[in-house]
Amino acid sequence: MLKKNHDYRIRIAKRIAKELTAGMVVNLGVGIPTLIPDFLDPNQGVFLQSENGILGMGPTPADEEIDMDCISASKHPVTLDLGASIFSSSDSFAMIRGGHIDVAVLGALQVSEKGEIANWAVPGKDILGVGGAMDLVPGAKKIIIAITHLTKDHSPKLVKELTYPSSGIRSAEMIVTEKAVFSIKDGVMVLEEIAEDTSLEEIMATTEARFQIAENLKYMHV
Amino acid sequence: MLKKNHDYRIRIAKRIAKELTAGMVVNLGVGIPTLIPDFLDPNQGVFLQSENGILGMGPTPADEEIDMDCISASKHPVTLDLGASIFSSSDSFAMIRGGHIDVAVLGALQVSEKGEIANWAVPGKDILGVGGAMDLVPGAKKIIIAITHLTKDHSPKLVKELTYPSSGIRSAEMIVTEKAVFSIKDGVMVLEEIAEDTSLEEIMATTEARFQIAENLKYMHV
Amino acid sequence: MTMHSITSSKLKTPEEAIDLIQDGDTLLVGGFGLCGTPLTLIDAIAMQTKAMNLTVISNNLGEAGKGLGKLLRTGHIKKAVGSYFTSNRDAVKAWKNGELEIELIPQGTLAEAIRAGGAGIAGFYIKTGVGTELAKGKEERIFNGERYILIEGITAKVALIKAWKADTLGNLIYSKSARNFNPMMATAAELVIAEVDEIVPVGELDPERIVTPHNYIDVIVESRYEKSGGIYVEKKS
Amino acid sequence: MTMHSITSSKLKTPEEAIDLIQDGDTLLVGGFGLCGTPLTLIDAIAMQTKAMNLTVISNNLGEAGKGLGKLLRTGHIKKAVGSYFTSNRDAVKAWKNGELEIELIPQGTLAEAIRAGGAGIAGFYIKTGVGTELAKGKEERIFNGERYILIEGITAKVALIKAWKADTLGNLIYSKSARNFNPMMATAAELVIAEVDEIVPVGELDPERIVTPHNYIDVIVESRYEKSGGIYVEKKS
Repeated sequence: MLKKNHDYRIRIAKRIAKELTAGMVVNLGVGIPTLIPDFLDPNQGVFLQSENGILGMGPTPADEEIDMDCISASKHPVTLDLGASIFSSSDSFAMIRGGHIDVAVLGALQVSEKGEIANWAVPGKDILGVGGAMDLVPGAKKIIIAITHLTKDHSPKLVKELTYPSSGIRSAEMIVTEKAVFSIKDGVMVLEEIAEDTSLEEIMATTEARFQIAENLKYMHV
Repeated sequence: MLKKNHDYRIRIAKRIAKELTAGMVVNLGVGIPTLIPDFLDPNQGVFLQSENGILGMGPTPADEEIDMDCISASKHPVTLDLGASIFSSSDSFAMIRGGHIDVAVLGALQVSEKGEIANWAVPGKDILGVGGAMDLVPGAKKIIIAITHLTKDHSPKLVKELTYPSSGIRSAEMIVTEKAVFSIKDGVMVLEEIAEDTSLEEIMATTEARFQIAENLKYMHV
Repeated sequence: MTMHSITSSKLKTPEEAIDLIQDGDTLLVGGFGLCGTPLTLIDAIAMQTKAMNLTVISNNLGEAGKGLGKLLRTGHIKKAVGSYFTSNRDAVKAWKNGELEIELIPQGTLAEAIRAGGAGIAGFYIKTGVGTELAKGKEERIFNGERYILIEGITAKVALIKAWKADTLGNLIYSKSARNFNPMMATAAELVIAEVDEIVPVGELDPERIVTPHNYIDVIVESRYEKSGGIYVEKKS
Repeated sequence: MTMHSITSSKLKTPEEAIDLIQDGDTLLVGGFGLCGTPLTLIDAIAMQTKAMNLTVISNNLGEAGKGLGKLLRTGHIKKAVGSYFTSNRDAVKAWKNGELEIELIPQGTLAEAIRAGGAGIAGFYIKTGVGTELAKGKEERIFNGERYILIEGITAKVALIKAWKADTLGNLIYSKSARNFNPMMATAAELVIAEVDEIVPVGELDPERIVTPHNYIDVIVESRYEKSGGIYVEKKS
């Protein structure tokens, strides 16, 4: 089951990697999004922004090249790609809030059928961290949600209305799970792609959010 | 008369130079304040801030070393002192507004008896320039006004109330003219020093602003 | 598109770049006087008549006949927003003749409003101008017992900026006080065109020395000016 | 005082520097996790008992027992203001036990509020947090048809920051992502203490590469840590 969950996360990361094209500036949130760099071709021309002050974040260094002055927002050592630049946290979030990030890929706890995101707090539990997600939600030009279709106890994460605290009034444009790809257009969730190992029936049974089905519904290829 | 006026301006600049001590960060406005650097000892340890983005502005370069990428706020070529730094206009005014300038020396058209400053516009004339003076007025820790005692047509510049447009609600702490040095304490103008070539009677006759006389009134030495 | 095609896709001639400007557009233009001003881009605007009626947001309007002062003479500028226009006597004349609208903003307020515009900040409260004629019509508010006024962020359709060096991705570094308004303006427009003295390969600029990251820059143009005796003069072609 | 005495007057030992902090002070502390954190200054705080009951404004509280996490264990911290405390399990425990007050601010809002505090900006309007629990009690306002909330600037009595190199005047440069919150914090406190890996003569730092000009810095302290295998470890004395 753990293995299966890992495979699902990889599938989600791979699918989203295909959305990222040359010249895009992309911020990857914690969780599944951190798996995406492994599936980006170095020639794909994607620039990773890290909110702690890097544009052009590169892969994990070899052990002997680790420099803990150069870390990702997940606090892991990283390298700098050619053409990278360094800036302060205020300049970094000026870039984020000001609309200069093309895509933010974020994890989430829940997404509503209108695309609203809950990704920082669980009701009734301690709320001791918010990080940069709430800045990315209104700031990025496009938001892609990377999310497993169900919670650990098999409840739907795609819900009619958020029951978890919202991360903002701005909706995601795209949701990728191991079962399906959805778009959100004018506040309506649309099923765009379906994984080969599931069925429309299964997606309907595991999705609380109401969604339309795209006329040209496709298989999800990774 | 022009020669005399020039001598007066030099006297004012020299007197103010003596106020500037080691470690101070000083912004010099247009007009008389621009004469002050000539009277600063390089070992005096004063750091000149220029609002177009320099801390540590140095003297005018030799002709063959002019670089018009390196200018003062008066748009004259300057050099960089050892330890100088370069920053953007927004960072420069963040420094100014945020209270990180020890002294601003400003010219003025009028100063009220409470120390209010008018230094950007003449009533009834075109108002087409304000520059950075209005930012320096609330921002600097201490404001010294460098001003000839009378206008060209022999009217007092130190007045009861401003008749020219105000540069802000913040008062100057010190006013230096060719005749006298005044301080402003708790909204009251105090005559602190008097030039050797004038008299208390002359100062009273040429000053509309009401002022007290310091107990230890001194001669103005330059 | 590959990395190589990204790195060359931003390079344009001054004329190609200026062709992206429309009649009536609002332009942020970098510089303090003539220092750090995109002279080549200004020349290219002067030579065309498609984009007239421009609103120019810049600290000054250059000098008479120089820098933005050139566009005043060619009649391209409808309105100027900035802090100090007195140093260009043409501007004073044009304003008196009703040929030029002017909006005056304190220099630091202008700089911060442009930064705010680029940083997703709709407005901010500062002390500058409180109690003056320039605060008229602006909301006043007390914070910690002191008076502040509300300034709204500034953005524009186009920014024309000047840097020293660009790499082919569009990362920029500036030269001394020619930095001035350029870094903020690079963040606050839909279309940002950077005129630079020199274009270098990616990797040549120190990541810690880069002032403007490449994602702010849409178009890179090589300057037709060069320094001679420390002063910018047109290159001999 | 001559230029030479200025340039040496800012240098202090960690203990002399920390002695300037008073009981109950509010401290801005630089760093993102342990990256760019003034570890030596934190050690010096941990070793004294004069300045307790501290309010610490920092993105995180380090890790359990490390960085600011050390001061949590020694009982120096009364309240923490920052964006993410979940990564230090001690912080979670202390909060549950009522031993630690916590105020949560989105990371970008925190960064911008500190910049504002240092830049004479009393408050500013942003979209971050609109419609969320963290906007409760905050003024909401519409600009151009969109919802924004008002955030007030943050200042503190003391800032403890970490840079890579200082010259003896106090000009600072940082190392890679260890820059993070440090440059803003340097502008937003009455007393700014900079811990640096290396102190160099005036003139050695490129004026264009300096991130924090010297007038922001009151005290310079040399770090008692050094990098070994890319990780900061205590120097062998």
